[in-house]
Amino acid sequence: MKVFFRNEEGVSSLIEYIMLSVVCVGFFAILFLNSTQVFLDRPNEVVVEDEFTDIGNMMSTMITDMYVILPSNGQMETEYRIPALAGTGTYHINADAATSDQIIEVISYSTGKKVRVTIGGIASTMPINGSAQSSSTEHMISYDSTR
Amino acid sequence: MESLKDDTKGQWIALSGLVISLIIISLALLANQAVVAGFYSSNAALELPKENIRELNLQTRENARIAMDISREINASSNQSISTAYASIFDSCSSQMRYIYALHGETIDVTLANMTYNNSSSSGLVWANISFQDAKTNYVSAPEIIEVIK
Amino acid sequence: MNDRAQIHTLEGLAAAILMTLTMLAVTQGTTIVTPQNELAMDVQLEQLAHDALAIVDMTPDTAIQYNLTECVSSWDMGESTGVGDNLEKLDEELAYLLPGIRYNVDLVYLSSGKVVTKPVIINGIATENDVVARRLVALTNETASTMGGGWNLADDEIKIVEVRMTAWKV
Amino acid sequence: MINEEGQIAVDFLLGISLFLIALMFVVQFIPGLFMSGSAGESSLDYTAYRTATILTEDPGWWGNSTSSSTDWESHTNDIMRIGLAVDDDNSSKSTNRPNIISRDKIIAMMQVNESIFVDRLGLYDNVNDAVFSYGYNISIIKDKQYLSINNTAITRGDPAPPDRETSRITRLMLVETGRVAYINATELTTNLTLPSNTSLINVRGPLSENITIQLGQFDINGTNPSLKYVKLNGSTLTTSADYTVYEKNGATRSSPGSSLDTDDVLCLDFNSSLFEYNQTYSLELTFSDIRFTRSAPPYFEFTENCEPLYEPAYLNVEVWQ
Repeated sequence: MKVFFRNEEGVSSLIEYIMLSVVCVGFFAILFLNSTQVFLDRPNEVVVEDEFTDIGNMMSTMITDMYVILPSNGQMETEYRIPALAGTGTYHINADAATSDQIIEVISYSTGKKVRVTIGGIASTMPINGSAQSSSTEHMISYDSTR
Repeated sequence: MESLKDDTKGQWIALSGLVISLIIISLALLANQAVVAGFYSSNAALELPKENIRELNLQTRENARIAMDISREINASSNQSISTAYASIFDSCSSQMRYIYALHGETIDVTLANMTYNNSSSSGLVWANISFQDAKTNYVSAPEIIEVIK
Repeated sequence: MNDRAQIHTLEGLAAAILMTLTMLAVTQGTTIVTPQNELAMDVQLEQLAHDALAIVDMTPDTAIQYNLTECVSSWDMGESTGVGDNLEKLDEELAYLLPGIRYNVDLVYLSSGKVVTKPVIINGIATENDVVARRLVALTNETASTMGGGWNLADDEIKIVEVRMTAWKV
Repeated sequence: MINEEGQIAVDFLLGISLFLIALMFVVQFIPGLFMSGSAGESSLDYTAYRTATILTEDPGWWGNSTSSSTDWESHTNDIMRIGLAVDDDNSSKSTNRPNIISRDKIIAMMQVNESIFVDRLGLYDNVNDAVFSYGYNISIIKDKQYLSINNTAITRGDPAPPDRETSRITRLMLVETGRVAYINATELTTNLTLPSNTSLINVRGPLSENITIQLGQFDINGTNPSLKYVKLNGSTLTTSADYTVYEKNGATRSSPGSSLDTDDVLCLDFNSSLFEYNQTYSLELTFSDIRFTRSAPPYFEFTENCEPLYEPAYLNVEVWQ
């Protein structure tokens, strides 16, 4: 037995192995506990916010651009596409708040995240309403002076 | 474990590299989505033919005004009536515009619906139907009422 | 106390910093120059090009001496070869309005039933990120002969000409 | 643990643990570190775009329970939208003259209450019901400096912070800066006592805007035609303090050459403070080697023949968070 205690080479490599494993396992444990939160959820939130702002801006810019050329008697309609998913979730666009708030809302179904984009005071002169779901990608804005 | 002990550093660096590359891959996937963002709003600004539609409208107004002057001159030098001369000049303008707009894939139509004029002054009212269509946008102004003032 | 291995700890720290910096460089580098900024710049350039043509078209003579119709009317029907200009006045006015932007101008019109495109101002070869702005003008014999152009229009004729400007940033 | 070979691994162990801890710390506690360009930056571009579009291409709108129209500059209590484009027809919502900017609307814009201004132009952000205003700078630049109307530099908002990333959009437009009359010089007359190289123009005061007289089609009868001096009600005016002279060449101005040509356009800008009283002023322009018809009154009336003077300028809209 003395030989075993005298020989320290094995002990060193065993302790080393244990210590390495503890650090390694500890690291991966922390990583796995936090990985979804750190590497998926937070960036996803950023991406979703980014994309919602983008989509809201598209709607708002399109309405503004359309507004300045609208015919006083007539119709105008334009098609637009929206992505089916923002980040990993579905969403809907709501313009019904536009009459009072001059705002376009983009709301996520799953998380309830909401981004509102302003539309420069157009809604106060002209009612804007409607909503669109991300489940279909093709949508249309239309205007009719007689309605 | 023997090999891990013999060449510890290399192995750990390789393992760290693997972990980091996995992280980078997942980030790249999300970054990719973020890159696509911003596309939609610029697309709205770039694709809506705002200036082309406005120009069609403004040019029709301009044509209506010039055509009034010319048809008056024709009427003075020949026995053609102002309204006949006006209609033919207006039609020639809109057919030229149709060819030019067709060059960039836009279908337009400008027709004269009605016009009245005042014989003594060179003024009048013109009703024109303007329509514009491209792959995504459809615009109809019917009628566009144009006041022609000398 | 053995202090022989201290340098390895420092090395480890240095490696940590290096690796974090590398990761930062990789992730930031890919997203900073995103196409969205490029697209926004395109929108800006296109708007500016449209504005310039619109202003030259709508200007009263007291603001800018020759408007777009007058400039086009004065055209002598010669195509530009890149040296010397055919529509010098238009070129001067556009250059004044659009500093830092280069452009080529073509005229598009219908001649005996066919659409013809004639280059009239050539300032260089357009880069990839060019934008096109268009504006229509209506010419009559009156404007064409006042401005001394070579259009040869009949008295009862209106010629619709598209002024097409291809603009890009230098 | 006498053998020192093992220590290398323990040492490395310490290093790698430190590194991993540092990495976790960095990733955990600095949000957005590995996601650059977080939301908002792309939105700024289009907020600026929309603001500039509404300002240059729209005449604005006001309205209350009984009436509404585009001349919001005279109904500043009921502003619904702020737009600067001139409008010939107040009842329709849009204008046929985009990019042509009204002086009165600019003056009114400078006086709009800050919170109304931010609200009507939509210069704020709203994420998860948290509202915060953007920083903005809206200014009109002419000849590389702020356009000045009634001695006020046209710029609203704060100067852009140099250390912040901002979104800027520039629009080109024609701004009404004063009144102008283009006068065919052969139509100008002079009275019977003055020499024939002098012309008379009547200006009725009071004026609030600078005036510009553009002269063309000179009747030249000598080798060195040029403007000699300008008198107002008999007293000689000084250049640069009271008026400036330049030749118009396309869109650009140049200082007048030594001799005028028949097709040159000579411009004289007069300061509005010269005409501040309610009376008729008589401007005497004396040339050399240029001839005018001598006749009895009436003389050319500036006030009845003038129109708005438009000058090319740039609208800068800059927005930041």
